[in-house]
Amino acid sequence: MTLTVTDLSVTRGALPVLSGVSFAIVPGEALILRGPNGIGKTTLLRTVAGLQPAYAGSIAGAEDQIAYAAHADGLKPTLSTRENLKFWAQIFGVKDVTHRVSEALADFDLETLADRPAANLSAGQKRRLGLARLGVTGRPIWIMDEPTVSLDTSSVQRFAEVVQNHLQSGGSAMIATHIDLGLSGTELDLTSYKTAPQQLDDFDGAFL
Amino acid sequence: MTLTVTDLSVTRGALPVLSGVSFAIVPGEALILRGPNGIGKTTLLRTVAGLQPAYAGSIAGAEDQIAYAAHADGLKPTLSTRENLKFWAQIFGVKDVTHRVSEALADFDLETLADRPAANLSAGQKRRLGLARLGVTGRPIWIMDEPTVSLDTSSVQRFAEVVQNHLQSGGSAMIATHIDLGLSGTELDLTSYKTAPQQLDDFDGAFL
Amino acid sequence: MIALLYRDLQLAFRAGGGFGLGLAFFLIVVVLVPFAVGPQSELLARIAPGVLWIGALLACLLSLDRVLALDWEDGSLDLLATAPLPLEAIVTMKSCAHWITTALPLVVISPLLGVLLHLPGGGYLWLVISLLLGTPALSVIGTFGAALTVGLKRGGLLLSLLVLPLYVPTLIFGAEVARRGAAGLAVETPLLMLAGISAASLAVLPFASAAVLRINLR
Amino acid sequence: MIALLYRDLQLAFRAGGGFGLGLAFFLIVVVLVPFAVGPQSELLARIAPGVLWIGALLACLLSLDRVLALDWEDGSLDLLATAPLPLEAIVTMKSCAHWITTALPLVVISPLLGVLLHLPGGGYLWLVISLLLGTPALSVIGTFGAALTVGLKRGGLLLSLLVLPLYVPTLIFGAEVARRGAAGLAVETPLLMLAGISAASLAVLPFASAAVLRINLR
Amino acid sequence: MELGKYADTVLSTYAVSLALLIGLVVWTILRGQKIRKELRKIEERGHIDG
Amino acid sequence: MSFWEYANPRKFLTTSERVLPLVWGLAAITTLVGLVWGFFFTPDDFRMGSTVKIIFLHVPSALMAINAWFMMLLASIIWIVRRHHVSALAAKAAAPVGAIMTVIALVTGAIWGQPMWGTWWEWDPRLTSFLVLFLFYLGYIALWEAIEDPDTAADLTSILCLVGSVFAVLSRYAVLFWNQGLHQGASLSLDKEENIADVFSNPLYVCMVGFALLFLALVLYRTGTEIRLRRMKALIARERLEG
Ligand code: HEM
Ligand SMILES: Nc1ncnc2c1ncn2[C@@H]1O[C@H](COP(=O)(O)OP(=O)(O)OP(=O)(O)O)[C@@H](O)[C@H]1O
Ligand SMILES: Nc1ncnc2c1ncn2[C@@H]1O[C@H](COP(=O)(O)OP(=O)(O)OP(=O)(O)O)[C@@H](O)[C@H]1O
Ligand SMILES: [Mg+2]
Ligand SMILES: [Mg+2]
Repeated sequence: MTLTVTDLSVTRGALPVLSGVSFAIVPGEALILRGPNGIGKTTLLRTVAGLQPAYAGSIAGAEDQIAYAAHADGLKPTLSTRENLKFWAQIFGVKDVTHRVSEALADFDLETLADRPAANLSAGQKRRLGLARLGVTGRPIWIMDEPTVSLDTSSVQRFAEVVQNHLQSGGSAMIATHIDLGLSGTELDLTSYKTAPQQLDDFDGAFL
Repeated sequence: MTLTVTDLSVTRGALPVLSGVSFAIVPGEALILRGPNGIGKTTLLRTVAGLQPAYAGSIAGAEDQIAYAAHADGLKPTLSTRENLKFWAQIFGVKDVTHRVSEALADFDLETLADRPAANLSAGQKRRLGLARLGVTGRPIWIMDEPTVSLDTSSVQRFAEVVQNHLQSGGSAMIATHIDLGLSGTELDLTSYKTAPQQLDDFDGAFL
Repeated sequence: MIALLYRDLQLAFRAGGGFGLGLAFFLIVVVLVPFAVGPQSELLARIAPGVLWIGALLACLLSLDRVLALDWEDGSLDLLATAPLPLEAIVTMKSCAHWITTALPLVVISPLLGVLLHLPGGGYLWLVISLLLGTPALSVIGTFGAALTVGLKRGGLLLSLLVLPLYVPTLIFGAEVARRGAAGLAVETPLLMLAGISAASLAVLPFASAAVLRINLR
Repeated sequence: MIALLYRDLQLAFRAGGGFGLGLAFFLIVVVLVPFAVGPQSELLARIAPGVLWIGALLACLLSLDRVLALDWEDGSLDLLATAPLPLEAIVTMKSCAHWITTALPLVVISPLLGVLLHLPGGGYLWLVISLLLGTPALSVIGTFGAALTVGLKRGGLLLSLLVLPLYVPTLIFGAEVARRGAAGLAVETPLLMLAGISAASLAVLPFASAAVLRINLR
Repeated sequence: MELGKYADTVLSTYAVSLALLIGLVVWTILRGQKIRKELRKIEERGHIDG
Repeated sequence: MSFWEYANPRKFLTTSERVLPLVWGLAAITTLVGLVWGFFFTPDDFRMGSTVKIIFLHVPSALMAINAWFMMLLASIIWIVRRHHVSALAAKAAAPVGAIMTVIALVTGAIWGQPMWGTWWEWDPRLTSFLVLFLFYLGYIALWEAIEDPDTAADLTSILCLVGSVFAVLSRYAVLFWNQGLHQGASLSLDKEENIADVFSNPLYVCMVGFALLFLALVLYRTGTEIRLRRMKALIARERLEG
């Protein structure tokens, strides 16, 4: 399923942040978002994931296809690693919950930590668990916001392999990151889409 | 006033983290702490600042001499930049509050933002305000925990200048950082002070 | 959906989950009342149904800030919103979990506390029935309030201010049932009204809560 | 020290500072009571002093989680602890600010709410006096509880559990003064006890709170 | 003008109500002026630095 | 030109600026005339004595208290359906006015109750409903205050207004069921004494119109203020975005 974004404008706090963004992600491909702090990467990802409405433009092929991994991992500290994953697998209604969970645990080298409460994981381990969550959703399009924060080098490599496997099996991915992941994928620099400041006296319905 | 630390051991969550740390900081000098994530820099700084008791060893010359800048800046979002600084100046009981505050604002190029509520500052601006706070305390020893997080290059330079001035006027500083600040100062790598894991069967009062 | 309910229950029963805190609060409020109004048993008996209802209501109220805010803070709510479940189902499950972990124990323990307040003999049955019928409305309305204040820091007191006026009809009819029951009067009319309010709240408010949550998420 | 008090007041009065929410909560609780126990004015008059005391106590209680937790979260507490002020002075100022922003308005408005509950004529004076004498104890005890739970997420309900039992003596003597005042009886003994509790709490608890805070900071 | 034994009652209602109404109007206008001024300041600032 | 064009903030500001002096003037004159007429030039009622003069404050403020909520409800619905910022801000502007009107009705009623019923307060359904209405106003205002983002605040408060309205009506029925009242209904109403009804009702009508005009003036003016505040916030946010 191809994700097609046409002429998208996104807003943050009612202010347009990016405008005229267009791209398409076909299965097997990854799109890597680049741009300085505050340019609007997170905002764009949230819009594509359907968490906030687009200000203008259209998003096609996203409905029920997307697994989103945000800055926060959505883990419950008192549940164990396995229980956390199992919960998300059930929520996304995949069929072979146990199998998928153990696969995801293996993917991110979490087996030895499977029965530890998430509260006792280090920051990097938590992040790995948050990424493992993507695998148990069964969704083809992975949207990730700075996935490698607080990961050490070997974990970053492992992560890149998992994404590569996902792409090879027909999935796709959209990743905002500041570092080089060693992934083959199209890069999209958002700097040029920054919304130009409008005239100050353009005092219309939206106040700007 | 010289800050002298002798054979200090620090603990975090009842576990010893660093042990046998000794150093002295004479006026006009800066000590720069180095070491990987989780080695115990924050813990050491908090101990020296008197926020937690030392497990062993002694700290001399710290009493009422220290201004501490932590990861969090202690700013009130509804107070303006100037009001925030003024509050801290008053708390530390300096005499010429207004003068010091305007000096600190100038030091970190915050004059244009002086009347904006802190809530409306960007992350980097907030950080600058947090550092400006050190100047209004009138304390000679500045202890800073990763002061340059979220600062851009020009602000980092400005910060280094301010610290340099502080040193020249007889102050001293202790800084934990991962980057090169361009400051002349002694470096101290904490890696070698890491507490060796103790025997598990050493089952004493502290359970470790 | 069941998974969500199950997880919420599991979390509530684990350490730090807050199960039992509402119960303890209920107990303490009920114990404080005789200290405040004096120990005459005849007076206590008269106000017992009302006090029990208010205590239950406050205990429900004060546990509301855990319903959605924790999931908001750790990012679960964002992820749940992208899950295949409709947000309406999610908030309904959340209300359900709140009812099971907070309101149901209150209902169960209320006769015991009735004894402390010298509730007259006939009142116990109707007290339990009225709480059983009324607390679902409290949970659903409360979830709506929790959705409104989910993004706010320390929004507890504001939550109270928003939710308590909405609790008024439920409280009036619920306490009326309990009071009439204790006095041996007919309870049909208020009982019907109470059931009606609960049913209507259950049917309508999840949509409002989901809408509110969607607004807060964006 | 004055600067700290001044800042806390300033924060409370700015938008989002929560000033007035405690007041609103007090008002709502007092309004809910007649809904729960019925509108007979003679009954309401009898329980009025007790209800007003419990309402004021709960309003105090629910605003406690702002006393220290906000300063903890944004790091101010760490910085205050390294300031030249002793921690004892800091917690005292915090209690003071809580009393001024939360308890004092409650005291001022209580006669008005007394009207709603048909408090007998002679009761107003003693109600206000008892609250004026008792609320400082509530603030100081509450600050102690806030210091205990400062590092916990959503610790509101736990805070209530810790603090409410500590409130019992204050409540007993305070409500007794108000009740006797309303009934036209002698109030000296409970009044003295109330004053004693307040004075003792003010003298001792700041040290305990500071100690607890020191432990929580490290 | 004779209010009889209810003079206190009537006068106090008028006093309270008028005080509230006038307070409301004054507050409204003061706040309006203040915000008008602040907005003007910000708009000018905007024009200066583009 | 369509009515909705006034929903453009700039258009609203210029138009309201033009009509506001007129509305303020009319409101002041009508209210003053009504109150002076009512206070100085009406006879005492045969059973209420001079306290009948309270009616000229009590009834108009009670009316406006309810109407203000209706207006907020309407404005909220318009905001939800058509998303005109001005209507959301008008609802925000009206809330404190409505709350103050409620307070006036409550206070005048309470003071009136002392000589008439021998008590300051009675848990009569009408009075109780008013108290509950006041609580709804408080909650609504507090929610506006608490939320940073203006559009989010507008959305949330309008949903609260919708849900709150339903529960306010429910509360009214619940309260009626809970306690039968003392308050003057039509039975004790002044209209029964037809010969003196006009003496009281004419100035009363003038007062009602005066209060309505005053409400209009206040809401128009305050909506303007809210629009400026909203623009100010937007400008500050944009500065932050650029700088
Ligand atoms: C706090 C107490 C009171 C409140 C909240 C209150 C509220 C109201 C309300 C909402 C109305 C309705 C206006 C309408 O339906 O057109 C009204 C009308 C009226 N009230 Fe009150 N009231 C209070 C106390 C009193 C008292 C103590 C008296 C006098 C004994 C009184 C006398 C009247 C009269 C004469 C009317 C006009 C009734 C009519 O002609 O329909 N009210 N009041
Ligand atoms: N609550 C808010 N209200 C208004 N504007 C905001 C808010 N939060 C963020 N912004 C602004 O919106 C813009 C886009 O933010 P966004 O988080 O999308 O950036 P980003 O590209 O993800 O940055 P980063 O690389 O730091 O994650 C920023 O300029 C930011 O200042
Ligand atoms: N609440 C806690 N309980 C127990 N151990 C903790 C707790 N918080 C941190 N630690 C552990 O204490 C050690 C020292 O932490 P500290 O914050 O001092 O490191 P640091 O050198 O400042 O790291 P960074 O560079 O990431 O700031 C770490 O190994 C960490 O895992
Ligand atoms: Mg981002
Ligand atoms: Mg650190």
